[in-house]
Amino acid sequence: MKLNAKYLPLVATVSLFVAMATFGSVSYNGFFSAQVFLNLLIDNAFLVIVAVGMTFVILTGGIDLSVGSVVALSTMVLAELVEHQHWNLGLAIPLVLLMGTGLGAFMGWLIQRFRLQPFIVTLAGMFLARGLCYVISIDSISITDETYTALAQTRVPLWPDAAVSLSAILAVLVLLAAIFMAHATEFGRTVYAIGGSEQSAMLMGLPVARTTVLVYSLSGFCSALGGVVFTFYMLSGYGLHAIGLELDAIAAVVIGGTLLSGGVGYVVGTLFGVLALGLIQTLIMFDGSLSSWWTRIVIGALLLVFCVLQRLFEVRKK
Amino acid sequence: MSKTDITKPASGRDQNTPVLELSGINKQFGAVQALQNVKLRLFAGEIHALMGQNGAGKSTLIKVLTGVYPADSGEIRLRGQPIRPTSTLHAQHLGISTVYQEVNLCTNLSVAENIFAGRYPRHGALQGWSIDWARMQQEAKALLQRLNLDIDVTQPLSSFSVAVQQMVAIARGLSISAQVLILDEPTSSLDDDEVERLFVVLRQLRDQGMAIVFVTHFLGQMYALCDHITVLRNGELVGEYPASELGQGALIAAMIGRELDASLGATPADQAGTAPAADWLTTRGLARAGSVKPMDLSVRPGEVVGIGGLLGSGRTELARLLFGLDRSDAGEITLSGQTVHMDSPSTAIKLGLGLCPEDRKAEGIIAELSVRENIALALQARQGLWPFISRARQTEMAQHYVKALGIKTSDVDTPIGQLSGGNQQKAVLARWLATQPKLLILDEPTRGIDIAAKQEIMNEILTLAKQGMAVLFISSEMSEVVRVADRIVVMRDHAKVGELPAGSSDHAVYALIAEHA
Amino acid sequence: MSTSSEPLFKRLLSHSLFWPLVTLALILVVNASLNQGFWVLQWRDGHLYGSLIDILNRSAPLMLVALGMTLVIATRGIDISVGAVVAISASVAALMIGGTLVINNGVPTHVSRFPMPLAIVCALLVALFCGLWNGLLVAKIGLQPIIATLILMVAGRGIAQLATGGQIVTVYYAPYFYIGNGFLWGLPFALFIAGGTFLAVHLLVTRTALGMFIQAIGINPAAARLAGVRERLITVCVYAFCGLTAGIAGLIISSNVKSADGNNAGNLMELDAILAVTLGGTLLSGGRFNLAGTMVGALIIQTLTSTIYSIGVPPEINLVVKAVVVFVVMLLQSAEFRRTVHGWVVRPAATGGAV
Amino acid sequence: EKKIVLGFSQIGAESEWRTANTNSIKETAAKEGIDLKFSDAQQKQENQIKALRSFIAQKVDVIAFAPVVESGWDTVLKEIKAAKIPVILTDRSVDSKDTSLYVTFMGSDFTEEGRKAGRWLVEKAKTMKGDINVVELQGTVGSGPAIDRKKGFEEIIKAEPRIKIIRSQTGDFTRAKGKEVMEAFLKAEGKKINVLYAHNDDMAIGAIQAIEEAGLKPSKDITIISVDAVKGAFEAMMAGKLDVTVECSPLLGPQLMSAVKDLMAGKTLPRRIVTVEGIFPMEVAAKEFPNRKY
Ligand SMILES: Nc1ncnc2c1ncn2[C@@H]1O[C@H](COP(=O)(O)OP(=O)(O)OP(=O)(O)O)[C@@H](O)[C@H]1O
Ligand SMILES: Nc1ncnc2c1ncn2[C@@H]1O[C@H](COP(=O)(O)OP(=O)(O)OP(=O)(O)O)[C@@H](O)[C@H]1O
Ligand SMILES: [Mg+2]
Ligand SMILES: [Mg+2]
Repeated sequence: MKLNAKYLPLVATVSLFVAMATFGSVSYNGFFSAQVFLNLLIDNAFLVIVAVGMTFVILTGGIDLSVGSVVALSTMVLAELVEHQHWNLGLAIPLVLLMGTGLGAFMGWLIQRFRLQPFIVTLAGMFLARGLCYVISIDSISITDETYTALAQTRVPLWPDAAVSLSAILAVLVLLAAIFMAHATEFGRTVYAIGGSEQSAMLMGLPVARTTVLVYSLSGFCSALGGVVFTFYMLSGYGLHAIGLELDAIAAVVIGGTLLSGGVGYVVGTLFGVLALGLIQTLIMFDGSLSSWWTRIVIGALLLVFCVLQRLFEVRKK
Repeated sequence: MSKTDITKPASGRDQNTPVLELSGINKQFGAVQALQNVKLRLFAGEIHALMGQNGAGKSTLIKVLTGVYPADSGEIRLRGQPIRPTSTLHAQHLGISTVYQEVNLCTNLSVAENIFAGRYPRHGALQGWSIDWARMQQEAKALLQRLNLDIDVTQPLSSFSVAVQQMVAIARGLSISAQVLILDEPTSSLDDDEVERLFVVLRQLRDQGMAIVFVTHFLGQMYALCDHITVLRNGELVGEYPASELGQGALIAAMIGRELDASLGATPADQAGTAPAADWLTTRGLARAGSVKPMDLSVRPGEVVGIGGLLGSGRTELARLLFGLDRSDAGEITLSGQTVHMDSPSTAIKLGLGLCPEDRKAEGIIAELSVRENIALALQARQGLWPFISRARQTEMAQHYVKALGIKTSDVDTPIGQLSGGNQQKAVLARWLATQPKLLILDEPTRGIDIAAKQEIMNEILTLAKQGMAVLFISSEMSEVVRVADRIVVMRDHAKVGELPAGSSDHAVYALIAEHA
Repeated sequence: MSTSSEPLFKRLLSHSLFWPLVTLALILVVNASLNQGFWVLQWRDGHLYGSLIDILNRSAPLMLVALGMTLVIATRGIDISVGAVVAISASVAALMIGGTLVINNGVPTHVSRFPMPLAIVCALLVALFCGLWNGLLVAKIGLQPIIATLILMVAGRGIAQLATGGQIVTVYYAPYFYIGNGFLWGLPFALFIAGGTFLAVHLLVTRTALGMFIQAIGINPAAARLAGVRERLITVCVYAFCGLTAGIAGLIISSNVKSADGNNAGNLMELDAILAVTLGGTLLSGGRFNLAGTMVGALIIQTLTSTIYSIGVPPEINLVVKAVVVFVVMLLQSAEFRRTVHGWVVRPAATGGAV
Repeated sequence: EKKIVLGFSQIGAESEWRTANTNSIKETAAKEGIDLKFSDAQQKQENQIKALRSFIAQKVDVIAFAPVVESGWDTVLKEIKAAKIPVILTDRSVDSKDTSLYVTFMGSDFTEEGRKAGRWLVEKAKTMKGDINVVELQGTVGSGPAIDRKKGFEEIIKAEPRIKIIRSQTGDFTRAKGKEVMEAFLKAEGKKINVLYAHNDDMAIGAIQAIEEAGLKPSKDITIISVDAVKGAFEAMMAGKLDVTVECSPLLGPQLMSAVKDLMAGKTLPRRIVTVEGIFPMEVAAKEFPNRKY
């Protein structure tokens, strides 16, 4: 089969995903049901959204460690506003999104203007956002607002005994928008160019500075949106929410076939990266016999198998 | 030769105001005074050559002019209006399109994108938000065909040789509709056909009234194309001359400040006397799918073997194969009889090979390391971690080559990335000379090097050859190949199509290539 | 405004350690000003005693890990598994030395399981192997460093817990405590380990070509390989070494608390280590690296931590404080930022002129 | 007849206490012949929710779980209810308004543990003169036990004005942090410290080392109170270095399994099943030590 070399990692990810799914379906009963696979999307909606933002950052050759904390902060602020200040959603949610975007923009500006290293700037951002959560409240705030809970529990039936949450749908929409942005807009292509070589991009007369700031803003926005989705998922705000989410997001992006060195990769891949991670967990849960430590070891092992196979797949095809 | 005084109008050209006028430009990098009170005048409908030795300040002037570096002082006028470009983007908006010296493109993007990045054709749909890929690729194809380059524009740029990348960069420069077009050594690794094609296009543009700045070290090309010449030396303006009134000798004198004796230190003829030694390296049916067809080749100590071919004929691939950068999947390499297994460059180096790569930016220089370290690297790598070549020894070595090859640098501890293109090339060459290999493979060794330096380098190489070093010489400049080679292996479509003896003309080479069409 | 002292001053400013040291000084001053007795050093039963000593002692493990990390980062890599490796080596050592508290008719007595040297060697070998594993995944299989090491980061703690059965293994074998609690010539012994390692690495990269090769690999792998540098071999070794340093850190930490906690030992250490490396002035993009800077970076972080504890910052704003400090430090060290500030200060004074 | 299938979602394995909790549940399940589907959430609520959903998909008979945090369970609990699967909460409750979402809650009351510690100190205070300066080693910021044990403790000591908390910092429930923080406290406050209240034994054990290295005598110079009553604490008490530890029993296995059996047998369970927990001062340590299981 003649397929363009640049699609290889993507193809690898997808086919491996299918392989794992088949394995699960044959080995565990109740695994092969539409709902189980839709749950992958429902349970990981927020991760999809966050990882999409992360994808753009990584495509520029940068990294954003703050996403997890920004998600937590968003849930916290949202819960505080809705639950204690009794704001209505129409106001609270845009504010939260604005906050996330602002934080991202700020970090992007620092990185771009003062030539600081993304890793460190966003690490500081991570501390900051997490810290602000506790400043609001160290305890968790659960959300009881009717409209909120109603929305959270709405299920859109696709076919008999298989339904998706609004969040899942939102995630898919975000994904589609991102795909369009990445592959068909000037902004998206500039992102790829910067990832290829920032200096060249500059000498080609591309708006490098603006794009860099925009990319981190976008990631901030996605994190905030992810946070909103997270509150719909958890119906609570909590400073300890989404700990280590940044690693999941990065892993998803990389498994999706994007290079951390930047410039190479696809947004769709990220979706499958997320689903693959979700699938690994689902497999372990269905197995249900693993002790806590074996759970960790097996996650690691599956991750290893996945990445190594993916790698061999590429090498073979090349 | 009459030097026109820039201050008072002389020839008819000077009545109308210049499109672009630079005056009193100064630029300093730390201790280095890269530009000192430089003037440049550019008129519509002329091709203006910017000449000077390596490190004279040509690229810097261009970068200042396009806002990459801010000038320390001086003024730039566009059609009489003072401007202060702050970035390439800004310069483009002002109507100045530039092709910088090193290939500055994104190799991860497709060829078409590299040409249209920042100026994508749009769909009518979605308020012109979305890019019209189909149209972009058509236009890219058309544009490249104008330079008779027929490649798949959807492929990432990384899958093509520097030469092709350079053509793409040029195509991009041409496609930006501008009143001023600047080309910094665009032809350094193109072969004669490509160059001729390019010139045709440039002449068309000139006749349409575009003002073009052209930098090259090939005097022939300069005379064939340019109307006026501005000469720089050590960052200072020597003068501006009509091309017609400045003979080659005079030009060289103006550039290097002295006469140059055009004789090679040693010529193939000299070696004719020496008894033919036994082959050192021989390949039998050496091949790699998609890059080199089965190849028989043999090189004797002290022999300079030239490799003739056109763009994409597989010369670089052959070099990579011999050096163990790519694994061969058929045939064998023997060194003085013993079959060897070239699995990596370090093996090759230990066995006494050296390869001065074609793409100095990607595979040659280690930008943030000093000139000293860059020169010592290969030798040290051959020795392994230990014994460590002491800093003193490194400096001594570096200084030797700085002198021998005339590398222009404030001192041997400057990061090599801060050297001018040509000087970087010399340093990379020095790295390999320092290892004193038995066989030195040179892929476009004189890329971007000025005539004076070329002499020095050729002499250096031929002297080493005299002392028994074998050389595999690859260059797009066929005349250069035929001049130094004892034997010319001619390649086409990644296969060997024949050999020619010393002293055969470059026409003979082209004829042989044409034969196997 | 050219004074005679300027050249020396300029050289000082441009020295790679200048800003890291300034940062460290600032934090120390803040700490000292907020709690008197910070500088106090007493001589107490055979060794120095005081906050400063604590800081030095506590920063030793971080220094070690950060040293390994520096080399990894210099080759354009990153190793986020160090925390897990710390846990593994700690567990192995604790398990092998173990020692259990047996009570025969009310008299508690301690016994060690394997001879201590053996235990230590094994722990370090395991750590070394972990590093080797990372190195092979990166250099031979060609996985991206962050994902390659993520695997061990996830699985590693599992392995550590598997070994300890999820229990905190307490060590009852006094000689072992010396590594993390003992004093030599009045100073913490751990500090000597860190210092020794630093010295060894420093010599290795300056007295052999290793430093040059590592930088070459980090700046331009393709060119380095073409110049004959065995870049894969070196990469593997560098990761292996990083594993080793993490292993040593694991020993110090477990010895310090006289127990090994498979789940918490070295938790989030990777972040602190990377932070230390960058605060020390090494770029994460690889290439030029600064070992001494890394040591200072580790000191900065530890000083900050104990400052937070000792000046009584309420726990819920620990992170905010840490974040603010990191932001400030970053900006301090950014030449670009300093230039800008200088611009703001000078502009009012400056009159027209193309600058 | 087929085995009862119990889906249990554990928080993680963040401490010895947790491990003991897990072991107790696994062992009794095996003993009682109940088919246990165990899932470790690695301290993440989202993982627990995923686990619960997978239990629904696997159509288990009973679901039990130890919530990472009290809030945010309504959605998934409603789904479980819809699937007609009874839910049992262990060692921490949830704050759902709709109490029909779970059958019963068994486990310790962290706030009560805090109170017990407080009461012990207030008693002890009678024997001490002058101001009583307490330093507190909190658990992980924001975690349930940390918040409640602090709350309960403060609630009681309010009664005794001489008792003041002069320092409070998090030690993340770990020995290493506990020791590090205590070191800093000792340097900053020196001899002023009379009492240490640690939210768990591990931090206390770490702190004890710090105190000794500072040349002070734990429990002589500084009275030490902690929570959990793990083996390590008893060893410390026998060595006369820890004054008292409040029990927080992880051994929920037997209770849980009998509850599950009763459920399947159609019996109705009490809304709240309290676990009997003691408080062990130094004096009883030696006697108690042999029959500690964790
Ligand atoms: N970024 C830089 N930092 C420091 N010095 C520089 C920098 N760029 C150029 N220089 C110095 O300025 C001088 C002029 O360099 P420039 O690249 O303009 O020469 P050039 O005329 O383009 O030479 P070539 O023909 O080799 O391209 C050289 O001595 C070079 O060392
Ligand atoms: N003119 C061309 N037309 C199409 N493809 C080309 C052309 N030149 C190079 N390529 C592509 O770039 C690859 C690398 O070219 P290669 O290195 O073999 O060229 P070369 O023989 O080294 O020529 P030169 O060294 O003069 O650039 C070729 O395999 C081919 O796919
Ligand atoms: Mg130049
Ligand atoms: Mg070539």
